Amino acid sequence: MIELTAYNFSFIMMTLITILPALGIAFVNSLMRSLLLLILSFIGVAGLFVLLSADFIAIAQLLIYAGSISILLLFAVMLTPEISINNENSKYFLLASLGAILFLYLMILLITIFDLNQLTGNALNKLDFDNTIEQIGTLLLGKYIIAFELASVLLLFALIGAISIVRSSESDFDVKIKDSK
Amino acid sequence: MSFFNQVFKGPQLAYYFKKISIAVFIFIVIVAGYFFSQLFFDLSKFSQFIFDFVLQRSNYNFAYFTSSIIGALGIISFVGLVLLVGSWVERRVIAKFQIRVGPNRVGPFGLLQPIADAIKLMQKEVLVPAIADKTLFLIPPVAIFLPAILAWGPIPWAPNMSYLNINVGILYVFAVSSLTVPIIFFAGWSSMNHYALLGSMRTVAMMVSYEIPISLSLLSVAIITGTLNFSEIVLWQSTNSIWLGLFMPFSLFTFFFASTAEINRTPNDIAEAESEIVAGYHIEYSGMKAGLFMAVELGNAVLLGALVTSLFLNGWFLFGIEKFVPPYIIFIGKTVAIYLLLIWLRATFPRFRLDQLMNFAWKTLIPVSIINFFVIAIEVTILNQFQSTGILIYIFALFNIFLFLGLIVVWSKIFSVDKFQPEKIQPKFAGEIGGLEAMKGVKSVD
Amino acid sequence: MTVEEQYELNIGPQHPSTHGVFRIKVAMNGETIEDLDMIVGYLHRSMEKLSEERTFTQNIPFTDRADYLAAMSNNLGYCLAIEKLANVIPPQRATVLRVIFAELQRIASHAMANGTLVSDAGAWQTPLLYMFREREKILDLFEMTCGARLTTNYMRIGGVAFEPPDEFYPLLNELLGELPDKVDEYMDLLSTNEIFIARTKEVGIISPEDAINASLSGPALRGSGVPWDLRKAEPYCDYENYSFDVPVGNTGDSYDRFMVRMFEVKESIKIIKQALNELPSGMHKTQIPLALRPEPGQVYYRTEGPRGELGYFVISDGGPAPYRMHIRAPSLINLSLLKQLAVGSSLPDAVVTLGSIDIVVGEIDR
Amino acid sequence: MVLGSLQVPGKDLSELINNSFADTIQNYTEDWVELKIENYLQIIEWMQNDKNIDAAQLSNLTAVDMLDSFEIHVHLQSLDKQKLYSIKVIIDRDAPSIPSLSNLYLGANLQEREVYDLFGINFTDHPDLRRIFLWDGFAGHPLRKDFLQMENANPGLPRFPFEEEGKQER
Repeated sequence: MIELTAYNFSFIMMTLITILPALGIAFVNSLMRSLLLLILSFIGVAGLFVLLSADFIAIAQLLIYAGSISILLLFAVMLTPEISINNENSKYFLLASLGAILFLYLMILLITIFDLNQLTGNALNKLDFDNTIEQIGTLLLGKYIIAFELASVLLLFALIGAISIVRSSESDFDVKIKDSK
Repeated sequence: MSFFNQVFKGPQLAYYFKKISIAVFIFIVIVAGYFFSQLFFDLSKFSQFIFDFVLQRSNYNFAYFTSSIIGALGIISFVGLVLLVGSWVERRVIAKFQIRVGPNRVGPFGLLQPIADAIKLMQKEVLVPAIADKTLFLIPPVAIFLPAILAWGPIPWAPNMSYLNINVGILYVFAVSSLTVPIIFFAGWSSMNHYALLGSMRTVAMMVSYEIPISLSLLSVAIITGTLNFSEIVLWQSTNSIWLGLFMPFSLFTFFFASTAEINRTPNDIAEAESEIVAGYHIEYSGMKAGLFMAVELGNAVLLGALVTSLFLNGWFLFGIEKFVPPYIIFIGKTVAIYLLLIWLRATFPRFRLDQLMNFAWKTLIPVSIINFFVIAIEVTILNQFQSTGILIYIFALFNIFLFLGLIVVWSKIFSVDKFQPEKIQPKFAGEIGGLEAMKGVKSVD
Repeated sequence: MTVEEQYELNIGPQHPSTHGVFRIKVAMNGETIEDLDMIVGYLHRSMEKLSEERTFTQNIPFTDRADYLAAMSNNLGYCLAIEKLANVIPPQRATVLRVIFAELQRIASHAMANGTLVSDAGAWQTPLLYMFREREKILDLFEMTCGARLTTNYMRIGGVAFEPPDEFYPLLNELLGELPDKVDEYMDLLSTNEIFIARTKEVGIISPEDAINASLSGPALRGSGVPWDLRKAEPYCDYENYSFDVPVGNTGDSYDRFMVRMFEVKESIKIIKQALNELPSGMHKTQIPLALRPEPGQVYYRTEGPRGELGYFVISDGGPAPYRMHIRAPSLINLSLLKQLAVGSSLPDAVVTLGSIDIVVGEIDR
Repeated sequence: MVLGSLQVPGKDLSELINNSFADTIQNYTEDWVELKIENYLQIIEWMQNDKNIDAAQLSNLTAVDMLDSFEIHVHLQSLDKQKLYSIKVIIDRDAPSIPSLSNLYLGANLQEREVYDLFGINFTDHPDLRRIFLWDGFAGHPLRKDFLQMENANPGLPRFPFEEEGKQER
């Protein structure tokens, strides 16, 4: 059985903060409420990253997912038609729950097959935050420079694509706030 | 006074007695303050004491846990104190600006007014609009306290006096404060009120826009100091004996201005523009729920002061005075100075329009920030070639100040601000009375 | 509730920038106003009907309550109209006193109008309270003279109600001494303020043609550049004897209306100084019958109130009460262009435009 | 007689109008010129556009209840010429109706709504003829002299459209 050290206790707490809201997202009817739960779940994930002594990634998780992606989703929800904001009794309920069970089975399978400690190395029990940013920086601009640059090029294309999509249908999004001088 | 008059048989003596007693009192305060400051010069020894005290009776984990809880309680109670005193300060100072008296009835100088307000607000009924989503409506006033308090963690009050002395300090504050956006949005959305929705939309638009200049200015701080840790940034400024605010005035300006937009302070308080959308996202909140929103805004203003102090104003250092006065006093003093500046702005300026602020963010702040960032990056590269920064850093500082002024001139030319020069838009005097015909006869004011 | 949908927003009846119980129902798309409907009448007291039941003198207090920020001017307009109707000639001293009080009231009213305009533009009440400082002093003078600050009921048919007390004149001179400096202070604080210019310049532009066609008057008309002032065009109270200028704006935007008011305050100070210099001695009131019964006839008498052309249309049938009294309310008629100005602009601009037109709801609804 | 210093005497104005529109003046005094209702809109449009008269601004528009008829009083003014023209039209009291000036003068819009609200005079071709001060469904028109003698008139009674019929009590 798991030994109840401070570390394990925090881990269990963070897992609960991640998983319970995640379940809530699936079962709550109101889209807005599930969005709130999603943000909570993101915060839990950030906590898990801290326990993995990945402080930079934890902060990035907070910044990007909890702070920014949630805004994106908020706008997506705002743009959905009013009928589907309270999505009660979806007709795909059975199918979706079947898929969820399959996914759960797959995850359990994966966890039992692989030795997790082997994957994560020794960092698990050693909360050591020294030089994480420097290491990430060195790796990003050293070993993984090509992937990093490719990602930035991809983002650039995404940006241009988004702009071109918006411009082509300019008449639909005609915002008439008067341009200042 | 009548007591003095009876004792000394004359108004003159009583007057001098009063003067002398005030002088004696000030002297006592100074002496007591000196001993006090010597005793409490380094607060870290108290936390060390607590840690050791618990460690002797228990294990390391428990001692660590206990001292961190006590530290957290210290931060929370400090924030609470800031909210109470801050609201009093704000109301009194703004009253002085507006030739009023301000709160002066409850307690000495009205000092207990915030407490009285809080008690009154708490007595009020919890009103929820009939069509509002009740759960979502009641969560935001409480949840918005979370980022407001968490962000105080890595603030370096003094050497060895930072609750969260983490390597990613700047990023942490940035990330935590970005959590307010969805919370404000939920507050506005769940109120089911058009004004509230407009307010939260404006908030989101502003925050999304102004996070970019903020991050650019913080990035320039990070590249020159080579760290994201607040204490190290303060120490860097001290070892190179220059305030970062002087070295890169534009970053300071960007950070300050964009932050006022993020925390809804005048002149950028469009999210709760009183004359337009009444109270913005918290229009439907009443009683203590509205009070909590107000308190968080006030706390954020003070937090902005602390951030500017530690990032740009050399934290707890002040020309060697930090050797005699406890450093955290200096830090708090600088913070209060920035807070007073915010109050001054609030008392003086009208409000920008939403589109003006957006234009300013996207057409001015972001491009100029990028230019500024590249200039600073080049300067940092040059500085890194030398062992000690020496005189070069002052030259660069001077250059940056002129760059700042030059950019202002260039951007004002680009947007042709000078067509609104006050002398060009003054009214004229009518030559003769009449209608459209007589309009030709107007003469200038002289 | 999606983003691109047109939705309805009720500005008022209780809203910080409607200056009273005034309601504007706007259809908004995002931040843009697409349609506007003005709903007034929350303060309707049917003054015109009530005045048919009261004698000519008893109607004076109603005029206080029409434009409660410029009671003196409204008193004056009404009394002049009735004097014209009944052929009453006020003594010379009363005429000069009337000019002094009407111009003081204009300063007080313009201070209020400009202060609230700056408040609408978002300044957190500081300029408003600064302008209240001067307004308070003027209201103190009113209180000293007639016992009331807001609803003065000071003018009478055939003169003024009371002689100002002796301490009135030193206080007035002191006020006149410091007022120009204060006006310059506000100019420094506001008219050269970058943000204030950005908020009001080129916002709510009224072309002179539109202004004339829509019956605008007062600073709203002069802000558009039309040099029309009834004190010059149709002088009453011997205004032709005073030398003063009529400030007019350049482009007709909110900023111009603001500045025209500021300059009018300076001109009013000039007028008061001249009036004080030539204040004759003598009676402050002529005797009129208790129940004044003018000859049957009609009069339409206009004065230049702080908000514009304040007309009183009175018909007498020979009885002690007017057969019909109509107040030509500048606040209501200046709103004629509100819809054209607001549609297509954003909410903050509409608020500033409304503030710069300077309405008083008591006068709109009467 | 009573005249403002800008006001054009009725005689002069009637001559001016007679020169262009013969036989349209019903009556005139020093104070006003009374027009026939058929020519009312036409003459005012002419006055607005005529260079000599130049009635660019509508100063005032109001109505008077003369017990057997309604009078509409219109005051037009020329800013450049510095003149004020006073015009009167007498209309039938049973079915009061008069052409609207709103299409000539923007400033007539609200004033005509006010007259419609308080007198019940119908302005034909008015773009937006609704009650302005009182709510829809208010019984009667208060500025009529017989307002208090009307059937079912309960002045001062708070009867808003959304209130149910049976509930209202004094």
